[in-house]
Amino acid sequence: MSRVNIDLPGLSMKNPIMPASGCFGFGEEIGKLYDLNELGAIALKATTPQPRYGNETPRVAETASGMLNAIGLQNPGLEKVITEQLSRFDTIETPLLANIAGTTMEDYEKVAEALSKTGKIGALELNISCPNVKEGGIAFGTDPQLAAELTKRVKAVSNIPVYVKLSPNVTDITVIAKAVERAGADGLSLINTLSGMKIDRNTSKPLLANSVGGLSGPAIKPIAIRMIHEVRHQTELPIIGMGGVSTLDDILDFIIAGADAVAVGTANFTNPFVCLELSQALEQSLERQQINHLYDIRPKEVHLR
Amino acid sequence: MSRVNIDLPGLSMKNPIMPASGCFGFGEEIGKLYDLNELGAIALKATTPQPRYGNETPRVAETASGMLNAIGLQNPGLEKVITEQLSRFDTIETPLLANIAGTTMEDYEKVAEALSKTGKIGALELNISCPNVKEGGIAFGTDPQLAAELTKRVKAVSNIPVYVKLSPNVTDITVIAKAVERAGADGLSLINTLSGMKIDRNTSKPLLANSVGGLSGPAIKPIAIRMIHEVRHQTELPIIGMGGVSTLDDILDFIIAGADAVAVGTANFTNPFVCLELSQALEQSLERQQINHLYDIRPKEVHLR
Amino acid sequence: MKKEDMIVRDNREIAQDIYEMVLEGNLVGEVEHPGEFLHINTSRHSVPLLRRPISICSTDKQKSQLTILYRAEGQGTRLLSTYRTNETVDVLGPLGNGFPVGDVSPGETVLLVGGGIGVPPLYDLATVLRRKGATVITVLGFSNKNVVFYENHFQKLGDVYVSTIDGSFGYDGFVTDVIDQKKLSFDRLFACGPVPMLRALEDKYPNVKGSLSLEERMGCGIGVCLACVCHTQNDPDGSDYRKVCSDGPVFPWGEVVL
Amino acid sequence: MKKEDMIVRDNREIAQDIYEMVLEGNLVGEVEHPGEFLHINTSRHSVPLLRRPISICSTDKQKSQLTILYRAEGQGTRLLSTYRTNETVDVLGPLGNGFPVGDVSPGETVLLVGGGIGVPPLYDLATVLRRKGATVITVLGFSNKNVVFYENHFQKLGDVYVSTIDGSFGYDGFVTDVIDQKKLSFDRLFACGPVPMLRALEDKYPNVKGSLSLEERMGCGIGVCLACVCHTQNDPDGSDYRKVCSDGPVFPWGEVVL
Ligand SMILES: Cc1cc2nc3c(=O)[nH]c(=O)nc-3n(C[C@H](O)[C@H](O)[C@H](O)COP(=O)(O)OP(=O)(O)OC[C@H]3O[C@@H](n4cnc5c(N)ncnc54)[C@H](O)[C@@H]3O)c2cc1C
Ligand SMILES: Cc1cc2nc3c(=O)[nH]c(=O)nc-3n(C[C@H](O)[C@H](O)[C@H](O)COP(=O)(O)OP(=O)(O)OC[C@H]3O[C@@H](n4cnc5c(N)ncnc54)[C@H](O)[C@@H]3O)c2cc1C
Ligand SMILES: Cc1cc2nc3c(=O)[nH]c(=O)nc-3n(C[C@H](O)[C@H](O)[C@H](O)COP(=O)(O)O)c2cc1C
Ligand SMILES: Cc1cc2nc3c(=O)[nH]c(=O)nc-3n(C[C@H](O)[C@H](O)[C@H](O)COP(=O)(O)O)c2cc1C
Ligand code: FES
Ligand code: FES
Repeated sequence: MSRVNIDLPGLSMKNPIMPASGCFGFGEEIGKLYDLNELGAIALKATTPQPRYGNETPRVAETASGMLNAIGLQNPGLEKVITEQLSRFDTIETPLLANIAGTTMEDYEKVAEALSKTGKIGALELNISCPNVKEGGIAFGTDPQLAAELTKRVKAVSNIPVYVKLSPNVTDITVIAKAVERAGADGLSLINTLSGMKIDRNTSKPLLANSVGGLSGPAIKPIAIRMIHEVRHQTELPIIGMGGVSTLDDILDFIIAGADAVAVGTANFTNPFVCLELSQALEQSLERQQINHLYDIRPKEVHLR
Repeated sequence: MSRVNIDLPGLSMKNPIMPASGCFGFGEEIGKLYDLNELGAIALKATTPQPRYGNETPRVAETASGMLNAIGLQNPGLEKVITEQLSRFDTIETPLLANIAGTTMEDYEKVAEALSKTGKIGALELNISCPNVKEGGIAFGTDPQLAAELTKRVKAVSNIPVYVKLSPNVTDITVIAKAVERAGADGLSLINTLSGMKIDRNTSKPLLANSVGGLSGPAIKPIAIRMIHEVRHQTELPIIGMGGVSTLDDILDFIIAGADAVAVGTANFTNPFVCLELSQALEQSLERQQINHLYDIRPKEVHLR
Repeated sequence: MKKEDMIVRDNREIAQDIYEMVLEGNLVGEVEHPGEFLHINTSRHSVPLLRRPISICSTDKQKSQLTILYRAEGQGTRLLSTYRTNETVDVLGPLGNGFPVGDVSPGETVLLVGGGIGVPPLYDLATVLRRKGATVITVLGFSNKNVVFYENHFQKLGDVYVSTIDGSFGYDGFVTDVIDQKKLSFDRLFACGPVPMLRALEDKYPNVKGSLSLEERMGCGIGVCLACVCHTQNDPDGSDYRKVCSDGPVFPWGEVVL
Repeated sequence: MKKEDMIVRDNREIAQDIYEMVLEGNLVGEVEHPGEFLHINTSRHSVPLLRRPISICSTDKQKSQLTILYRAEGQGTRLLSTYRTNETVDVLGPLGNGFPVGDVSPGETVLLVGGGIGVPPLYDLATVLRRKGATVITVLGFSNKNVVFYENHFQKLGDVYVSTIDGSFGYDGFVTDVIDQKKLSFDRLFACGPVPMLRALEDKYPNVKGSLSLEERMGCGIGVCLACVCHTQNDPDGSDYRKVCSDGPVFPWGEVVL
């Protein structure tokens, strides 16, 4: 037992830090920069049944302390993910969290079933909240009944734990959280990006080819913290928290607010070594302060689990 | 006709710029710094039927490119607003937008009726979206039926135009916008603050005494722009746009996205002269570029009105 | 009140993380009372977003210069410590009411009690009081010897007692311990420092003549946003309030709830 | 690829808003091909958030120094222009593939065409080509005479033709006009500049041997985020793509959709 290891359904993590889905690809590039065994877990880029090119460019835009992205779920498709991407992890012990997206419930079922059968995935993460694709599961993310039904159906075809990744673009995130909890979800990931827009004044049009994009980065951290705090008090499910994390202080804030593990997204783009650096800094900091385990920094009320 | 004057229901504005409600008090302090006649309009601090002390401190917290506030609708109450605050504007031509808050529909009716009768107010702005007070109208802001009913009732007792200030903390802001449009609203203001939280790691508790606060400032601009753009395409009502405005470029972005006038909130705290400076900079910029009227910078699609 | 890009004439560390910064600008001409403060924008961008309230420590109207002392601790003050000579910094001020030196008569003995980064405004205050012919006794409390500053400056203006919480410099303990031990007597008490210190002083001297200077998180610094309010002591229904930025930061002894 | 705090050795304006910056660090040892780029974090805070891709213009491996040229235009590049000698700047690099100089044989005539801020990587390229024994002809296009730079540098390496769109310096018009007018002939063409220029060149010389360097808005710069993709030309179903940051920024003539 180290000061930082944690055990979540399907994810036995040596530390609470993982790259967030879509901000690490399938580990190919960053795997060349450092040993991926140093990470607590790895959330893979969203996989859809068929290959997707995604949206046209520009796909990113900068905002104050944030960025908008509208990649549009570009990915090589289920088959190639299994044949070409997963083998990279054969020699890596870090558990994988496979992010799944689709247009229909059948899409999710198909990808979930196939990926869970590979035996290489620790848990699934249902991306029911990607704001960048019209058919990208956004209705699933905002309608508690649809979210619950999707969760149930995916659970039925998967032999590994299922996390549901919640959208912040809702009136009350706890309603969705409780709906998927009742439907059998094993954990929650939050938050996905907030829907935003930037104007290109040269053209007087939205800058992103897709018009709307997902806002991520430090700008959204207070919203993420609030939502995690709310959800923590309403469900018993483990929470993978994310949204604007880039420093050790951010990690601690998320743990205190109620996250059980923390995912780092946008910060990987500014510093590809950030997840490694944070993992090391966290352990050192706890050691220096002689805190036996990370969760000891949480206030009592948060110890629901 | 100048390049910048605009005519909105109840608000005949010499330029499109106004301070946002709660970020200018009742004009007392900033009125000593410059001539309030230079402003397009002035949105007053929320008025409730009774005086309110508001929340305990800390009431503000800083976040990346943003701030959280939980003032809690502190105000001297309807009676004192009328007797002590409004007379300040007797010699000022700038139209006033009186922001109204309350706990019950009757609260709103009472304040609306009394303020509209004073003859000193150009239009009312219903704050149905303050996230910092449990009973602060938040349900009105997230439920289209309640929002519509409130609008109807306030309209019935007011002899001046009524704007409804929309909350961004909803799944689909256009649903609320359309509901209040059908209910007779004369205009919309958006966006109010996003609900957020900051952790004080010294105490492992939320930093704000109220736990949750409203996120404002540059961080939320992309969300404001997106929502204004959406609402612009779904209603015909005039829109007072706000959220993170602090520069001339911001003003132009909001106009392009579909706002008819622009309110400046948090930026007044960093620079109490900002509304004056922006008014002047806007007119000068249009003159330099020989643009006849501000609205000419908008793309065609936005010319709904 | 002005908003001005003031010129940095000096910015140096004088104790651990404690900086002394000299700023020049027309704004200095408007400073009236010791205890007024500046609201400083430490960045040219939106991080950090808000200004930082910092007390004026001394002014030189001839040179249009003033001095501030600050602890480089959080994001904004650390950024402030990176400014170099001849750069400009965006300052709003002077703000606040300052200490009521007009109430003090020549010959009075005034006790000044400062804790940590609450010490700076007392220096200007001591100077003005001396000029008025008052006798000034200063008690300064710090956490340890590395963060002690301006002891010598105050010594030129009267008796000075320094205490540190860990006893590593001067007297061992809190400022109230020193006052007890030295049996200091005085006609008036002005204090600035952490709330626990102010509260201890109020408890000890409930009926003394004097004022204290408060800190509160601020938005605007000019009375607009209502971020910085505090309750008043004699207020049965809890609805009365003061704004620290514009009604304060200095309040009469016993007026506000600490 | 390294992430390094490189030391600024020089940073000066060499034409209107065009800066030449010399950076020193170990990262220089890893630069292999002309046309590689750096991804520069221009701030120490979150505004602006993203790095800026800037081409390497020349390297001096002996001194562990490299030179970049950039136009201070938006938020990030303007901030970059404020860095002073001996400050450090957070750099990721070298990134990208660079120009395929290995394909060029001694004695070949290579035409380099650069537009505006696309010119910098061609300088390193010209140097390497000359060292290989190729003949280098350079055509540089700028918008007007105030933003012309490095003409003299290129002149030391071969014939140089400069055009400006407003005719205020050199030839009047676009780079393609100059090539026509001067009837320039060549064995290979390398180009870097705005997309309309690249497109005009591809339309004019559909079958030439050569490469072009592309710009696209980037997130990571290392192939992770898929922000910077472009379509390929022979791709009936539109699903094929290249990442400008890691497959490019240099692509064979005719490979990607402009
Ligand atoms: C009237 C007044 C006078 C002051 N005079 C001085 C002085 O002369 N020297 C000095 O070093 N300090 C002084 N302070 C305290 C100083 O304002 C804070 O230490 C400073 O704002 C902290 O900013 P930061 O960037 O270091 O911290 P951060 O943690 O980055 O601050 C985050 C936010 O909290 C606010 N904040 C944090 N601590 C305080 C505090 N103690 N008081 C008010 N706001 C706070 C900041 O202003 C900012 O908005 C004074 C405060 C007030 C109200
Ligand atoms: C491979 C490559 C090499 C480059 N080499 C150079 C060079 O040597 N010198 C030089 O001056 N410029 C070069 N550029 C262009 C340079 O990256 C942009 O001018 C710069 O990013 C604009 O940043 P800003 O802060 O000025 O503008 P802002 O408007 O603040 O930029 C906002 C966002 O848009 C992106 N962006 C804006 N314009 C461009 C653009 N043309 N290309 C890519 N991203 C853009 C920025 O990176 C940033 O993320 C290169 C671009 C690429 C892709
Ligand atoms: C470029 C980019 C691509 C993303 N792709 C995905 C994705 O494929 N699936 C998903 O669930 N979330 C995706 N996200 C959302 C992130 O996983 C994360 O929830 C969000 O960015 C907030 O975290 P951050 O602020 O640390 O980036 C993406 C985010 C970015 C910036
Ligand atoms: C301190 C503070 C107080 C506010 N008070 C009110 C209020 O009383 N009524 C209201 O409708 N909005 C209030 N708002 C919201 C603003 O009017 C505005 O909608 C929001 O801050 C977004 O704009 P900004 O980013 O420019 O600040 C307040 C905002 C702040 C920061
Ligand atoms: S800080 Fe705004 S009222 Fe005091
Ligand atoms: S910039 Fe991220 S993949 Fe190219």
